[in-house]
Amino acid sequence: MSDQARRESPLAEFLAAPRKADPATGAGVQISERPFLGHINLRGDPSEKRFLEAVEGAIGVALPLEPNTVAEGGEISALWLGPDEWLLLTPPDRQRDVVLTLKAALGDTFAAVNDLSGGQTVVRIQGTHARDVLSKGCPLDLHPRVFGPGQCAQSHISKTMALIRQIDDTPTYDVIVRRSFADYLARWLEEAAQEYGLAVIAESPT
Amino acid sequence: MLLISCPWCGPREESEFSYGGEAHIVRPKDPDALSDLEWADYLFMRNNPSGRYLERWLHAAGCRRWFNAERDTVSYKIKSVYKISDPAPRGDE
Amino acid sequence: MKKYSLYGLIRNSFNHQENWPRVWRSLQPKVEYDVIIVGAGGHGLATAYYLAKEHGVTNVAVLEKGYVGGGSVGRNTTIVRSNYLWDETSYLYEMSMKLWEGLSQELNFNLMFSQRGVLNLFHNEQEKRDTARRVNSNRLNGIDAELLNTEQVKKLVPILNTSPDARYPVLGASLQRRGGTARHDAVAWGFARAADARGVDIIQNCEVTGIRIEGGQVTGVDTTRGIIKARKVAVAVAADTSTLASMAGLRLPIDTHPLQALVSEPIKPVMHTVVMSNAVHAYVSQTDKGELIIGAGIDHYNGFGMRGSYSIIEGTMEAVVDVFPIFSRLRLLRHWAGSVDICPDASPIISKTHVKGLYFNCGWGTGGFKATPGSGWVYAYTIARDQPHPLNEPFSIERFTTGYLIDEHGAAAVAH
Amino acid sequence: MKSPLDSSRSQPYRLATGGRIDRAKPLTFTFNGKRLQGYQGDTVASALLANGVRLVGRSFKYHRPRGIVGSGPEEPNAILQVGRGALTTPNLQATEVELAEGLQAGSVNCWPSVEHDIGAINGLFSRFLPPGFYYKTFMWPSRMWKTYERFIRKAAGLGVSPKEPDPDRYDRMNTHCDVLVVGGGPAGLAAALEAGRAGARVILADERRELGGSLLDGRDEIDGAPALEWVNAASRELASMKEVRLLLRSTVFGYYDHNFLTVLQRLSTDSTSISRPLIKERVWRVRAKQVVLATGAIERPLVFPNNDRPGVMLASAVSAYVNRYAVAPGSRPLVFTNNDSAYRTVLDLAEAGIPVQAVVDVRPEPNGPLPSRVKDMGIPVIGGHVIVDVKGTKRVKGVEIMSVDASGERVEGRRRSIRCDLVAVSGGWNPTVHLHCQSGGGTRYDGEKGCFVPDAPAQEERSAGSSKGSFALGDCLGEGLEVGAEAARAAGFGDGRVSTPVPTVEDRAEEPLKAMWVAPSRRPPVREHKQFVDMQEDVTAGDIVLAAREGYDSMQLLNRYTTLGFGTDQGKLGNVNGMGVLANHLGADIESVGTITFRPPYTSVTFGAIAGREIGGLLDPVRKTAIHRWHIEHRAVMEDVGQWKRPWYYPQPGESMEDAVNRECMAARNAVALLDQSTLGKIDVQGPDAAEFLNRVYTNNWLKLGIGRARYGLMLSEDGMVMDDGVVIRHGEQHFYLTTTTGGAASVFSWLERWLQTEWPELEVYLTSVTERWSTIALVGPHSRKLLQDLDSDINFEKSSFPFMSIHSGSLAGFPVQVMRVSFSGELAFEINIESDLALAMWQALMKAGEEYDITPYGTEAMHVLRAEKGFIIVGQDTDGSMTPVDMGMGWLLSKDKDYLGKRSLSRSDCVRKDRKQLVGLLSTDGTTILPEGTQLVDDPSAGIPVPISGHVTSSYASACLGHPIALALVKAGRARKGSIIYAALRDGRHVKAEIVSPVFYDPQGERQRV
Repeated sequence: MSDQARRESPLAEFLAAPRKADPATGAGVQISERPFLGHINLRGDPSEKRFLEAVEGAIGVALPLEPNTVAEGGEISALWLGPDEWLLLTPPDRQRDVVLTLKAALGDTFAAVNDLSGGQTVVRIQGTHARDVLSKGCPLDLHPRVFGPGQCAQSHISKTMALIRQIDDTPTYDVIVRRSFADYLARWLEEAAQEYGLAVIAESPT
Repeated sequence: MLLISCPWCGPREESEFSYGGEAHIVRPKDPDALSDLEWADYLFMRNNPSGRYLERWLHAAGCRRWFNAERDTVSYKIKSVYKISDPAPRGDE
Repeated sequence: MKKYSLYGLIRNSFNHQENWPRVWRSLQPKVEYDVIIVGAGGHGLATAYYLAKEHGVTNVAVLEKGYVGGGSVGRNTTIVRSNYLWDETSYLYEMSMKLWEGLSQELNFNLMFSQRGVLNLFHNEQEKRDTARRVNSNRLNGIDAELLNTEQVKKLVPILNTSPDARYPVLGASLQRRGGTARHDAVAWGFARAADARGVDIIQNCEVTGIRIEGGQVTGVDTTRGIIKARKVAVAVAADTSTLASMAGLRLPIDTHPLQALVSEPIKPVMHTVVMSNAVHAYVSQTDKGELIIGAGIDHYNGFGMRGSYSIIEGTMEAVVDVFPIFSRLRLLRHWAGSVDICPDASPIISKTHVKGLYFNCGWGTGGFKATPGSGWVYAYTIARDQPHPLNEPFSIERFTTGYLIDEHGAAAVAH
Repeated sequence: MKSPLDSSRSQPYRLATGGRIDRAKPLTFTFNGKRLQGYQGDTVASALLANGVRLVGRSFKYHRPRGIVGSGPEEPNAILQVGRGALTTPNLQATEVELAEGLQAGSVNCWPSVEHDIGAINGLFSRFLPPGFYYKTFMWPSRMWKTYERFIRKAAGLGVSPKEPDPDRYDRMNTHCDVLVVGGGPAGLAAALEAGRAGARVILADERRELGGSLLDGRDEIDGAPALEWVNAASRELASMKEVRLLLRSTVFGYYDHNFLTVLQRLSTDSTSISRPLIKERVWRVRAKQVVLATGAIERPLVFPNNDRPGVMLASAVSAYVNRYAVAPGSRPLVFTNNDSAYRTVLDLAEAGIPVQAVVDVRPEPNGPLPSRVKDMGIPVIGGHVIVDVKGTKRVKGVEIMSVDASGERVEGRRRSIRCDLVAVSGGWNPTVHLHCQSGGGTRYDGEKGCFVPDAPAQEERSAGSSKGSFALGDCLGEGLEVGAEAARAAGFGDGRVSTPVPTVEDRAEEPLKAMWVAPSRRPPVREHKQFVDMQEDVTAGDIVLAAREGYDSMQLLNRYTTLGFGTDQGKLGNVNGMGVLANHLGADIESVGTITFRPPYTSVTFGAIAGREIGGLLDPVRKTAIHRWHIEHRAVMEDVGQWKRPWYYPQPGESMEDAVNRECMAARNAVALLDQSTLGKIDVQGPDAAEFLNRVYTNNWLKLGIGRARYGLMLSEDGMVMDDGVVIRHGEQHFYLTTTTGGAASVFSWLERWLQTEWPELEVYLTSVTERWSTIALVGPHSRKLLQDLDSDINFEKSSFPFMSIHSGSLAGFPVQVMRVSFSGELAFEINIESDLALAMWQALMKAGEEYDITPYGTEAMHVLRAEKGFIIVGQDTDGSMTPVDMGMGWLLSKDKDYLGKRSLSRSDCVRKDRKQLVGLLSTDGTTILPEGTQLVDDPSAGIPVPISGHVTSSYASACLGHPIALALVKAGRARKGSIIYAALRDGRHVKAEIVSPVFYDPQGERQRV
């Protein structure tokens, strides 16, 4: 039996019953999950050339050094978390290889690689009112003049910490949240999105 | 409601931060060499001024970095923020 | 002191209330006093009163930088209780409670001390253990305390949300029936009037700017109204404590934080008992005027601005509406902040210092109001005899050196 | 002349034409049970006036009849209970409630009715009720206070609370902008236009339902056309700007630090139906770079005898009702003023065809353009006079006036009566400086304008127009444009220069007013008929004088003693007059008597709106483990542990909690049981200095821990008290993995980060929280090894290759796992770390494979029992922040040859006291009584109160495997007292005898966990 089949994502229960938006209002907000992605936490000193080169060599993308930005490279995207901390997102089932390649490339460089897959998940929030519904709980300035695709920021949505990344100008946001908080976040979003018309879809439109 | 400039992430809402109290309290290198009185001073005694205050903040919901801020505890205005490794700003006013 | 009496009230009613005497004299400071008390708040005024009453020390000045009762005594949520955890603290607060009972008559000023009972809710198994421990020790210390289950709580305060489906269901509560509330301003005015009647000089708009020390002995204070001499100077302020300490070269284990409170528009009586919850953080009582007085949480940063953060107000409202769902449509009339001095162990300091004749009474955190008479009583004793009373001996500054902390974080909770 | 009132209509005081109401949309509502009609666009107040309702409420203290005074948030009297059942709302101002079909409103605080109110008896006894009288009485006899108080409480309060939960929904919205403009009047509109044109992100908030502010109430002209045409043009332009957001029905109620402002937006103003699924009210949390305050001004009433009679209104309110609502608040109005602006009201009334009886002006010779115009119209203007009494109780019937002598302080001559049914008063204007003051700004008294105006701003804020004391329309527009451009520039948009010329307006010059805090009258205030300063709180000029005489002679003391300004209107009308009366009495100038504190909110805000949706299930996150679903499906009773829900026990049908826990414990002791332990904190520690770092934060030594081995570790706070504990594993030379308690997970992680970042930056260590990456399943019991061996695995579980306190990684039943051989139960046990996505499947696989061993899931209660039988402590239950490791019998964990956090504190005199509380075991000597947790322990059961306390019970359980109850306790010098007796003092007064024993009750040699 493959791992995939035996996995259960944090929002599995919440998504078990998909909801359609009231056709009258339409769906101003769509909520879905991008389950089972590889989440890898990387720590290292960006002033160390060796470190940066080793990482870029291993994952094929240069780490973003500008705070709160995202670097995309093929199947892997790297999100800035802190001056010496990044989150690498990989497609499902790729994380183990990536971790191994990274560790090999880093050798005895002072760095830390941690596979956090399964410990957090990605909630996708999409639609004309996606920005509004996030703003009900998130104090970040998400105005297009300030925050757009290619950027990410850690903050909180209501009472759960979250890493927010804008995907496109629909707008579409990916919210990375710790596993145990995912259900709360989803239920909070469900309530907050009522006035805009809400659709909860099992499979994420990627 | 404070708006605090994280040295890395820029201005963010107070709700993203947690407070660390007085800054620049250095842990004694050799605690056993201290008298109980000296140890108590390090452990508990604080300046707690009303006015200019150098204090510690953690961008808890953000980049998880500790940093220092120079804030007026009466007006709540934040004059500057600086990294832990930076020296304390001079109180020139 | 011209006593307030039914007769006086009626007599004055027939001459247009024009002949009421001043509650306290308005006067210039003398050159020298036996004792100078810094701060005309509840504690300072109570100290002056008991100095005069219990120890015959009447050549006393109470110096106030603002107006009588302008600080914490006029900004708190007026809750009075004595159900603390540790022996040392509960003895002190219970002594205070005994003084509260009958204080209106003693001061001949109606403090509206109303023993309507104080409920401390618990919401989880650990809180339940801690509450039981506190209730049990209270009973052994002669402090009335009961442990209630959910049904009993519901019976006492039917409007409470006791649903098992609540995010943090009410599992029970401790009840101190002798606890309650008092009219905060009246406490300051009542003590001021009674102290003034015994010859104490209350001097408003007189800020202390320096403490004079010669050879380790206090000799007086510099003020915005000149030098005033005294061999004994007793500090009884909040917020400015550390600043005053630094004038005497002292450092204190105190951080000062904003503490906010809220009041609703007045409504007809809906709750009799005072309800407090740590876990869900709601502290509510209804005043005789009909307003709901609500205690908010402490702002986590140091602050003297008499302002706090709005997020604290939000958190408080969430808790109150969750615990009292029928309050949702009521309206917030006013919110404000005071300053609380917090010690590492959430217990106060009532102590001599290494400077002879200099005394500090501070660090009351959120417990100051309920302690007012007791604090004044032991402080007066400490000043008059230049040695602490057994009740406040444990609350010396030395405890931070010896490690003899009296950790009341649990029982002192966050507010009130 | 033809009456302007069309009495044929249901609303006798409704003007036939004009107004901003929709006569095509009549609305039916009830007031005190009486069915009335109004129009779309009415407020309840305007509708009541249109129906000729004058008496709307009773005052707080004396229950005097009261009528509508204002037209906005300043209204002190018309306080209503609106709506029924779950939707009822107390204390709404009639002037602030928009009329809706079917709306039900009633007066508050009167019984049996507002017309005949028993409480009015207080009025007769008012002479016995001076300010603060209750401080002077109700003291005799002392025990009677409770009784007095019951009646006082009954009498107090205005409206009534709902009795059901609120069915409506509320919302919060965070937003950011470059310029927030508060107020949509002429100044605010102009400011928003300029800021918007400069390209700034602008929010314009106004409390009314349409823009225009004061222009809605008057008949001004701008650029030669009706002002509202300019308003419409401005609104259109603003609406067309992408980055401008208009918030109507939106009150900015708070101005906090760093330009954070809060706005209450009323989305559903209909009090008769539930707002679901939409939202009733939304609080906007605005972070603005720049703020423009164009909040206007509120007219100041005049203080004179019986000035509270229904029919005495603000002149500005009268204009508002006439112009905006097409309502004549009276048919024979009289105007009383000390300034020119009230003459506009005279013109408004005249224009509407309502015959003004006279204008009484305290100024000897009002000759400005406005008064002259009024005189030219033949309306009598009586200069140098004041009203000395008002006739009528439930509605004004007339006034008596007298002339003011040369001093201006006294009245003289004969009284003259004038009949009228409406008195429009104006004492000048108070700029609405509330928000400016909330933000930290001060005010100064402007003698010429006779009002307090904003002083220098304390934050990034600018006032404009009336709120700054510039009352003339031209000035409002001009200043608005200027500050709008200025604010935009300060926020980084435009050059700060105004882009358009100031619209032209015809401002009739106004003569200076004569400031008058209380009108001269026949008697001194304390002997005069009541001259109300604060109507809602029933505070009179006399009260203020009396309070001052008693020594409450600064504004702050006065407010507190008389409750001046403490009403639901927050003294918007009374405060400044009160200050003036005090100043008069003290012979001081008004600025010296103290300050008025403006506290948020500007107007009252619904609790629910502030709470938003963060209540009920959303009050706090419910954290769920990856196996949560299984626990629920298997009827686990859950326990709140911090934010987590954890299985407490799994009752089978018919089982009590005790049965279930006993069964679970026995399974762990005799067979195999498993526990979802995923909530433990888990931290990955890597780097060359990892071991050194652990050495500094744990009490014991880590340098020599072998790779693949585990060790128990203890952390102290810097003051030496036990803070947290857990097992630490060494994965590699530079790689550790440590666990924390569930409650300590977050705090320990940030505690460690703090030391690393702030104190020891030289240490090369990285910390990463892996708490949620790994779910942890504890497999406990003699059969646990066999069970694991049954599963397909590359791990050798034999003791020889998998000793106690070691770890192996590998595959188990096809799952990638880390297995640790640690035990919190004293049994042979393995803890399986599995990535959380797979945890549920792993758990199910174990349940399946365990069937033949009768595998049993157990919860936190059984876990507590098992560890207590072994004397393992739980930090937070057996410790309370005041216990040292020595107290807990863990001295053996304290390294002598290194420093660590908290070490120095342990040698302080109090920490080495011999009589400190110490961890011990307790056995009730009867062998059956379970000592309740939290029970206090005493040595002398006969001792009188206060009873000396020797300790207390921290953990207590019935132990199934031992067959008797056990308890852990903290007892003074307890370790030295083993074998001796102590008494548990139960609440019912009984004392249970207990023997002090070792805290380890089960398998003291620890053989079972090592097999």
